[in-house]
Amino acid sequence: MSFVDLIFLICGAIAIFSGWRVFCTDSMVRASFFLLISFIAVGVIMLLLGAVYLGVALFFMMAVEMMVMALFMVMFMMNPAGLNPMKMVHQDKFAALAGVVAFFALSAVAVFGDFPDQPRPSDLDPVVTLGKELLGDSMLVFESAGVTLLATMIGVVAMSSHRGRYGDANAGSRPPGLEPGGMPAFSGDQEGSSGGHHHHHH
Amino acid sequence: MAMNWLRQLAAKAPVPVYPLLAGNLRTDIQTMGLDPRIEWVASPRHARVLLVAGELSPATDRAFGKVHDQLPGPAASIWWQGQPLDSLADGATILDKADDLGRVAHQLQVDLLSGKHRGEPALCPDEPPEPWQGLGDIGHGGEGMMGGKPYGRSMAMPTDDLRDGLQLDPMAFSLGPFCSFLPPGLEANVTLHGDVVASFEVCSTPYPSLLPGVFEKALEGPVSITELELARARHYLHQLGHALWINQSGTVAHAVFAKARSLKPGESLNKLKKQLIYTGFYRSAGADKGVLGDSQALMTGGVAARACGRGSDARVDDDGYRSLGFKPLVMDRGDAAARWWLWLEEAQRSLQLAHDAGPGHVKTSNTRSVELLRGASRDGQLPEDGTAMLEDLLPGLEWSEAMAVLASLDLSAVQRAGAGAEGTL
Amino acid sequence: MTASLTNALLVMAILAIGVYLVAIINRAWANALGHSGAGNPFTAPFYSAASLWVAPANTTEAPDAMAWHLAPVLYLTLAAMGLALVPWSQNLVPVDLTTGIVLWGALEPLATVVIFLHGWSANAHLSMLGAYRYVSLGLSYLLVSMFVLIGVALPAESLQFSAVVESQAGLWNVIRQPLGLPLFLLVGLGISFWGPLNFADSNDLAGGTSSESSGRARLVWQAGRAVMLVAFSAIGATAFLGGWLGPVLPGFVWMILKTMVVLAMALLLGQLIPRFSPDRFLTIAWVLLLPLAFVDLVWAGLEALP
Amino acid sequence: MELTELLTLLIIGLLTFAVGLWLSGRPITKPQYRAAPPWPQRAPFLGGGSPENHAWNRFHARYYPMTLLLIAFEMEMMFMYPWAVVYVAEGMKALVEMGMFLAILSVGIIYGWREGAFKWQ
Repeated sequence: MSFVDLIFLICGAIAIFSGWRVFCTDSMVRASFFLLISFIAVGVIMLLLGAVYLGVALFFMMAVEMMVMALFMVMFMMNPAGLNPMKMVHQDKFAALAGVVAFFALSAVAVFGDFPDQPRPSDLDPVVTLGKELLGDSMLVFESAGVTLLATMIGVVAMSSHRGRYGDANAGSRPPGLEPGGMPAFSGDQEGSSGGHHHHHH
Repeated sequence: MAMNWLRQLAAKAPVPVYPLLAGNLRTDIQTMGLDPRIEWVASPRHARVLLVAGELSPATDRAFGKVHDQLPGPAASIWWQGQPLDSLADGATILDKADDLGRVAHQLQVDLLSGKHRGEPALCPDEPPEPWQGLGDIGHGGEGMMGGKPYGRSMAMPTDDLRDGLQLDPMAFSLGPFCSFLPPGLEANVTLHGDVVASFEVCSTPYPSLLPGVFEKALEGPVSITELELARARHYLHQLGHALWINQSGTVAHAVFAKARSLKPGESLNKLKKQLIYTGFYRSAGADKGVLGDSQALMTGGVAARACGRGSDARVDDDGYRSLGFKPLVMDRGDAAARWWLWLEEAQRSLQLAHDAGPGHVKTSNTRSVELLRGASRDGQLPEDGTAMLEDLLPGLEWSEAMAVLASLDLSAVQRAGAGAEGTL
Repeated sequence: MTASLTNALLVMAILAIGVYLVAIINRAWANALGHSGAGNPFTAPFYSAASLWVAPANTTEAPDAMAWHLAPVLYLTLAAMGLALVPWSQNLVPVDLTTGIVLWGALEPLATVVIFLHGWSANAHLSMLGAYRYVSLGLSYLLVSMFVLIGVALPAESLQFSAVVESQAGLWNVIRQPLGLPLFLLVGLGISFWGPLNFADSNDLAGGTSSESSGRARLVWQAGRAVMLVAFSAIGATAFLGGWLGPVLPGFVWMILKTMVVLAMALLLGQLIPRFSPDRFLTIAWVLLLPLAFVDLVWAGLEALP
Repeated sequence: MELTELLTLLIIGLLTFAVGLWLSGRPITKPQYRAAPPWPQRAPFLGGGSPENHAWNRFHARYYPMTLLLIAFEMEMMFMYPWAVVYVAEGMKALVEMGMFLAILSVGIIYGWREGAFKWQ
């Protein structure tokens, strides 16, 4: 067994173990960061595969994303640190079944799939190739990704920002009616501060 | 007792001391911190020695016990200007002269490190904050996900938010009276939504500030304007230094305290002035916050009022000052930065007045109306405590802005040194 | 394998020296600015470190034990990995990764995660406030840092730090892309939460994320901050001041000198400039610094066009 | 080649981690641990005050719209790095393309700014 194999096995074990811990820990913050560890281990495996750019990019993408996920977990979840015991999984039997099926399906692909086996040409620089691709055939895809991201940004701001074009969210903002033009779904107190935002997540 | 080499090295470090102020002694503490053998720390966790400055009152015993026990042991206390608690009186280290602090603290550090001093006993009982109400072995919660007292503390329940139409879990705690970032003695119940202050309820007012001797005399009869103004300049520089420290400019603050220790009449503060402008101090955290309303400005008086454009300065009623061509300094912005700015301007002008008055030549003439360090005395009436306005001023501010605004206001009552006996002490 | 070990040991040595250097320069600046208590810059760091070493440890009522213990260690580790990317001379590059710039970009958000964990895991109010406040900063300077570093990658046609140095043989990036270094300096103060960007461990929170820790855990935390600042300075010197390039003196001497210049600048700014308000900095970072970083990138791009 | 560099990085990481663990000493953070400091020492520091509840609660991070914007923006960095490498080779075309891409995203930033997404909510 070569050194690379050893690292691969260790990282694979870390990825699976921390992925499993995500569902066992009570704390939302811990769960997010266990997921981060899992992704980092996968990133290292990508490095071993020679995908240096993708592996490293996975680190920074996932670090930011898991940080934000942890923030939102703490913002929305009651008992975010798991001070009171709770069950982190729903429909666990179905999920376990789906997991097993997915595992075997992917394993089947891995075992029976017909993979090309020619080695990477030694002078190929994946980052350069990727860059050329972005400026070549995939330019349209690339630019439309920009438009998609813009739509995401606008949607995010429109939904989450407190101060909008029509003034503060709490000044006159009401939940929408159940039917167009109908009464607000929740007729709360006069300040319009809705009390209906209990988050029954677990 | 023998120490290993690491402890010998550690003994040479400046002693990390947490200053616990049981009186309005921040100015003295700041001067004492110039001693290179000690170093003030912001949290008792970082301290080896506790300096208890002032006379503890029975009302704060519990709070004192909490802070005292939070020093990782073995730790010891030094008592200055006050009697040790009975339970700690045995072998207590008492400081007679402020200048001795470095030596005494250093000796204490050596004793603690060598094991000669075993540390002080804890004052609070060694038990969890609240009885564990739990089901599991380690005190896991009560019923449901939110109830109970997991690990000995209750969990927050949602309340309406200050700004959003959301319901949020408030973060509620009481602060003080021994916080290094609050005025000494101020105790408050604070509720935060996120890091924004949702409510700030003052539970006990800061310790009254005692008039320096020369102001005491100015209320009795004519005193030298030079002396009076030097004391004033010193005071404002110390206030400014504290604001700098809160805003993470500890080194500059230290230099300001060092300057304040040896002020000379006519000295120029231009270098400091320029430095603060160019480094953006007047645009730092909270600088544009804490604008006082009219009644708040009048209540606070002094610099805070003049920073809002309320040009009352009792010195215009004094012939001595009038002969020096005195005119009050007024600004109209009224925010924290305006008060910081005016502190420095006042200090500069006081130094100028001290110079113009010459040593002992020009004296004050009016004893009925004297401009004190905060506000004015009118017919023997001294400024009263104004911390109640914080309840209106701080909510809605982000934490660091709120702390900066607090550091721009001097709201404690003013007391004459002799009046301490019938005061709160 | 042997080469790897030698390089690793070299980085460890630089790490140790770096911590000492930060302490020396910081104290020297404090002395210069009129701080009477800073002590002898050369001996005082040892005393302070020993004092922290022998100080007893602390814990809180119900901490996230593992995260609290590991956060300072992980921060130090991230800082060391950043330091490893620095090319000290043409032949002395501990880790000459073809995607070094991307890895540095990954270390920044990972550091944010670790700093957040450090403040969060104590389950104490003031330290947690510091942690949340820091995240607003950590996520704001990230883009600025990435844009600025991509700017230096343009003329180099590579994401490798050694290639970035070689691309500056004609003219240093500090002149070609004048906006880069000032923007990057702010990033450095942010990532080690120093001075004006010390949102995590500030005085108005009684020490913020470290307000509950003492002793050796705090020593590691402070050392991590120092190493992070050194790593940042060395990367700054590499990316903008031409790294090992320079006449007469050997390459690594130039590199050390340039690193010290950036480090000294960062430390001076740290002592002089008061802390921003987090609210204000958020706006500044996105509305002022990010567009400036765009300008820097376009500038770099136009300049690099053949 | 690359794997050697990564190995060095791994060694450096592990070595620093080990040194850091040794420096930071024995963990005493577990409540069950016998040498844990007494309870009063472990209470959260509030200058003599006391908390009403655990610090670990739902926490309203006031800058949350910014984090969402960042995630959207950060996706774009994935494209920037490969672009930077081929920039000089591709010349003007690369500049125009990335300029267009950035311009599109800048609209998002400007919109966010206008709606106050970069303020404490």
